[in-house]
Amino acid sequence: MTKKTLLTLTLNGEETDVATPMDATLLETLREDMGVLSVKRGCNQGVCGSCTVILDGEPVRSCLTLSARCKGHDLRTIEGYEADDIMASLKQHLTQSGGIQCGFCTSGVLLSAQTYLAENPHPTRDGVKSALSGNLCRCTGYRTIVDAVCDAAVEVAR
Amino acid sequence: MQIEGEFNVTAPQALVWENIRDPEIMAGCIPGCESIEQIDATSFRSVVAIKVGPISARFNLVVEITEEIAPETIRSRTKGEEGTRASILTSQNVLRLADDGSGGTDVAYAVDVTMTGRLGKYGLGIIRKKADQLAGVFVENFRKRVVP
Amino acid sequence: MTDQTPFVGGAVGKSFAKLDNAEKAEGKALYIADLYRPGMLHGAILPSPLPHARIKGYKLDAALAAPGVVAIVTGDDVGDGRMGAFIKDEHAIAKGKVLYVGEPVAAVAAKTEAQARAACRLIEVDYEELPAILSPEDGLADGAPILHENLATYFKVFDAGSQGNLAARTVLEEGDVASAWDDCDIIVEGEFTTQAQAHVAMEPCGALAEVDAAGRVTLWSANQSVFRVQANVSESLSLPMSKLRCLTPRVGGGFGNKMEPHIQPITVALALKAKRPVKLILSREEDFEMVRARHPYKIRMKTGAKKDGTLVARECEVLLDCGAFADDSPGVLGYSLLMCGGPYRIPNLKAHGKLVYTNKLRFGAYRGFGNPQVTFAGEQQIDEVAERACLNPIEMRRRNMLHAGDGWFVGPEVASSGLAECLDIVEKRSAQARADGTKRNLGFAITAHISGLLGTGAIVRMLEDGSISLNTGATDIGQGSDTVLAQICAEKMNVPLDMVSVASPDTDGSPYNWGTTASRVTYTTGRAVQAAAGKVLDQVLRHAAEMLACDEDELELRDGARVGKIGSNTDLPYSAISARAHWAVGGPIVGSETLVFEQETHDPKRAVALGLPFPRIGIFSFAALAVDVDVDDVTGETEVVEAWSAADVGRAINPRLVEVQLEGSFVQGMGYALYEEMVWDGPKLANPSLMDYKIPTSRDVPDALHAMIVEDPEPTGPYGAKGAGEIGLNAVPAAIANAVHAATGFRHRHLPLSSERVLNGILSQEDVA
Amino acid sequence: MTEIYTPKSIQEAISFLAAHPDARPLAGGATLIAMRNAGLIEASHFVSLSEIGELQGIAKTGEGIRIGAMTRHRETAECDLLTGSLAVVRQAAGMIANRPVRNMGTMGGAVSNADPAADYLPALACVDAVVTLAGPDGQRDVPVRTFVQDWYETALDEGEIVIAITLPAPRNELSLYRKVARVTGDYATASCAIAMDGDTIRVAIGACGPGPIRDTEAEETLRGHLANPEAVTAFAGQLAALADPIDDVRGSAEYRLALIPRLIHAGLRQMKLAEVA
Repeated sequence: MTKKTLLTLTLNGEETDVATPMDATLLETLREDMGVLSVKRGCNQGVCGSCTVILDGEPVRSCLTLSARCKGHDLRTIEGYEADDIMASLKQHLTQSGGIQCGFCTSGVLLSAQTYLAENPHPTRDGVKSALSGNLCRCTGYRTIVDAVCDAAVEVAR
Repeated sequence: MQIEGEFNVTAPQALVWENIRDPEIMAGCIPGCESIEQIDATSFRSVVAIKVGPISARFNLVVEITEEIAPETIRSRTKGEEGTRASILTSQNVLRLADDGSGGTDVAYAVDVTMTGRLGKYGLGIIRKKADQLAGVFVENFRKRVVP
Repeated sequence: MTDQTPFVGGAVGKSFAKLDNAEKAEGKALYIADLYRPGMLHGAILPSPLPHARIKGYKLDAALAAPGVVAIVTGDDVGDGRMGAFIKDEHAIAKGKVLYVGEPVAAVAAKTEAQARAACRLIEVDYEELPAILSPEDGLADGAPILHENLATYFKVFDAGSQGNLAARTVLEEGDVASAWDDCDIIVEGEFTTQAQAHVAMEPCGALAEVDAAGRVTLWSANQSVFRVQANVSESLSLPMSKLRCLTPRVGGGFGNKMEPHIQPITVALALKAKRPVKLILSREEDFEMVRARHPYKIRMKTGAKKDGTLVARECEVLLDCGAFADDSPGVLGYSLLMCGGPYRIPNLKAHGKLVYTNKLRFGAYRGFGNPQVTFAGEQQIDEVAERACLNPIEMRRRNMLHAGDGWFVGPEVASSGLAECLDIVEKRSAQARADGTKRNLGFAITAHISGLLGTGAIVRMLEDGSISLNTGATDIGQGSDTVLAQICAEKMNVPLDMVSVASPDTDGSPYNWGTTASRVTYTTGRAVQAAAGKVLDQVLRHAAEMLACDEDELELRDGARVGKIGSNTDLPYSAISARAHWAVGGPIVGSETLVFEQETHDPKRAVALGLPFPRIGIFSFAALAVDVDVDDVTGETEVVEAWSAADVGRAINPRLVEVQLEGSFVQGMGYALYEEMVWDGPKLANPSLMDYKIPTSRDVPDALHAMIVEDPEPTGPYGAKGAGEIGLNAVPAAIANAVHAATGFRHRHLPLSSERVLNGILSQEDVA
Repeated sequence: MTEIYTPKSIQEAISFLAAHPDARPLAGGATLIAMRNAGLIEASHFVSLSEIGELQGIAKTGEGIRIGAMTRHRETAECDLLTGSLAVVRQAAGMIANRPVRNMGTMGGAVSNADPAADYLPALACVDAVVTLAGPDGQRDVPVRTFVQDWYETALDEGEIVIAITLPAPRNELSLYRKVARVTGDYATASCAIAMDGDTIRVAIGACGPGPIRDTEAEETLRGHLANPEAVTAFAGQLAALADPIDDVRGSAEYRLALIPRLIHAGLRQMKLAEVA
């Protein structure tokens, strides 16, 4: 079996020890060694965005990030936003707006949107589209997703 | 992927033919060629290393001459793989010599390369340019070696 | 978490949030790649490096000895079984021959995916290379090498006229086209080509197979039909269907890529040999190179009309690249020819074409199924005729369009058509000026699509507490069929939506359903759901009549899942009725319905039809599309500024889900029209990655994308509903081409309308001016 | 299995690379890890540069602005030091891929990879930026214009890494980066970095050859003739003559050549308009 090394990662606020191959990507470590399945492998080349995670508050590609470089950094996946009101509003609006179809891109979309709204409580529609241009979706045609993020921003800002 | 070109060598056709048929000389001219050895009358084994930006690959090639009409035409087929068969390269090659009427020789080459596996994924536009560049280096080396 | 629109009786017509949305928003939805079984191995595939070669032998010992390797499967392990939707021409894995670069030649099961992939590279295959066919023309040339030498012996679902490299031919004719040209004042003619498009569902294909002690196989896979998976795996591995159970995880989009088999047969073969569960998930590159894509078309079309623009005749001849295996191609050929006249009255129409095997990836089902290709040609010629007849594009279409009661080409009856209303809406809305007052460049196109096709079923059970369990075997690939079918059931049963649970498709427990494809599930499976629920109601009313000692026609359904006596306030909850049935009288209440679409396509009195792949195809939806573009005359880049897509879907069971189908398919069609192209360098795909094959991002989509629903109820449809899944894509390339013509004056007959082609169009106009 | 080594100083990184010929420097990882995932490269070690302080940040220096090699595209895209003649670098940074990749990718990584269709090199060439390299034999500066020597080949010697890119102080003049690409975030089919320079312009063309194409003599001959379209067309012709574009899925060589004059004229018009407004 491939040689694994011990790594301490802070995932969703919890320090976790995980045994994972030294040169594993964060996507492989999360899915295969930590059982976090909300992060998806759509292309493994950093283009589709279904593997997006939040590293130190910024959306990054977990398929292009080495786990070994995440020691001591703050790592968040969708599971880490249970108590976050921006995320709650985003989930609610995305569910209602028709912004979720097959769902394979949804976790990545929500993480990118949450980070963007946290920084831009009053976003422009163009700003939202730029924030999401790294999350490919083939089912919705994007309008319903952008609407949901804009509506959530209005609701949270109230 | 087709790669074609021609060049002139200020040396008589017979001499050019002789050099082309000599593996040792060819090994010295082909950029990145680390070794060449004759397997039988019509085939050679050669190791050629090429580097395309961050990617470097060492190919174990077998070149088999399929048709030879001295001193003007050589058809050959190359088959090779790289490392643990990460990339597989096959090519049909044609080389034609012609007397340029003033004591020199026009050499025309046409190579049809198919590359699969990891190197095949790389942008073909770049590999074509790389191939042209390598051909240029070959011509320079060959001229230095052949022209007295 | 989901706030259901408050139930006020009637689940149909309401935009409920999809039942699966909450789970997906939480990141808890499990797709094929997320499933694990005890002792599970990981699979990987060795692709063919050559386009056409005989397989002389395999050297497997190095790979078998590689770390973690448990089993290797090659052509020698899969028997002689052949699968194929129309022509049974395909083994589970390459056997005897390889027919395209990337075709699976061998597969390895190992402890980790990395080990399996490394071991694949150690497999040596002894090939005897054969000359490759890389275009349909080469395939038909005499003396061309034959891909499928024993094509004649293959089982064919219909009279395809297959021989040599000709996989199928179809000839359809109505009226007398040859002599009709003489009555035409206006004749336009053109040659069109369209490119191969990749589905790029966000989820790459994958499967997980497991064999139990009795040798029975359980197979999960990314699919659009568990029954097509069952049929294809059984046929290719000569495995009795009773020995194979097919199940469905969440599916990450399909668009046609997952309707027919991908690597399910190989995964089952690996599991059988390894005697352990095996999961095989394709990489994005493999999904591009190994599975299937939209058919590139060569189209020669000629349209004739009177001076006043009245259409007289059209001839359409197509040549299709089939790729290495027939797959759904004969269907695409036949369907595109059936639709090539468009939703118009054309008295003389001839449509004929050929489908030719080549040493390339199989081309197969893709949203629109050939209709977008022929519409790209047809709707531009309608504009060309309009120009010559001094009609505006809307007037030309209004004058010639088909109406309810007309017959479609070759014979099927058009019972409902809201096309006129669609066209009016699109005309009115696109006539409004742009917000910034700049000039619009408008392109129009209209289209029709079928829904119907083949068999389906539904089982509705009333549980002890009166709630309802619905089981239809229709795979929800994200479009929301679970929710729509539950709404139809809830409507019929007069219960709130959340009283209906939907079973996941399972060949062991679900009734047969041909598949989630051809815009058919709402219409075809919806009819079965409505009928099955009706049978449950009959039993409920019979019980209630006995319990309330009255006649059934004195009863009425009341809100809150109750049956009451008309004019009195005594009533019974379904739970009481169900309890009686379960414990005392009659037995548990179950209603089931199966049906197959029976209306004949071909009316021999109207038309000649040779090689028609769909004898009973379906009923018709209609749509009109207007697109406003800006073309950057420095670079040729085309930007879609605004678009109006109006579709007659009979009845929108869930309006928002219909809108999302229209918007999602518009954007997928826009990518197809402007820049999505699979490019081959000789036999090899040159851009099998998302780095080099680009699809629209959120920034490449106009904000002003208006999806509008028109409802002209279909008499045979559940609550009048008919299909909506593909119609939003068919007209997009044509409408964009017409809009680019409005902007630049150049008529583009070759897809995609890349910035290079559009700039060349602009420059050639400058030379002319 | 690739080992990961995380030095804290440039010197440590360089001596490790010298001692391990099959090791590779790892900057943001956006490109290198993508290639490794695709099986295109292998390495005995990745030398992670992410914890070397000297490579971080953008700062004013005596003669200009120093951008540390590990500066993320996002920082460059939001840096308000990059104004006037340097705005072109900021715009180029903002057009790379998408936000998550801009959070990872670095200027040093992008410059070292020297992808012919990437966004930075034309912008940096247009502003006469200088790349600072560090290796076993110490540090040296190489102008960006001559940094790329062939397809994917740069002035970097074995064991050398890029440690900074230095831009001259911004001039209070307009500059513009224009990229032709199929969709947002795609590599460029062709690109044009253009900066006003008094009565001439500095232009670098991207994605039309191994590296950015610039001709300072032609820029001088154009001086004073900006208003004369033929002079601008002749100038563009000089650049096109130096171009060596490929045919690929993004466009043909002819198309790329045709775009060069059109992008220059359009860039001039846009900056003239901006100047007048």
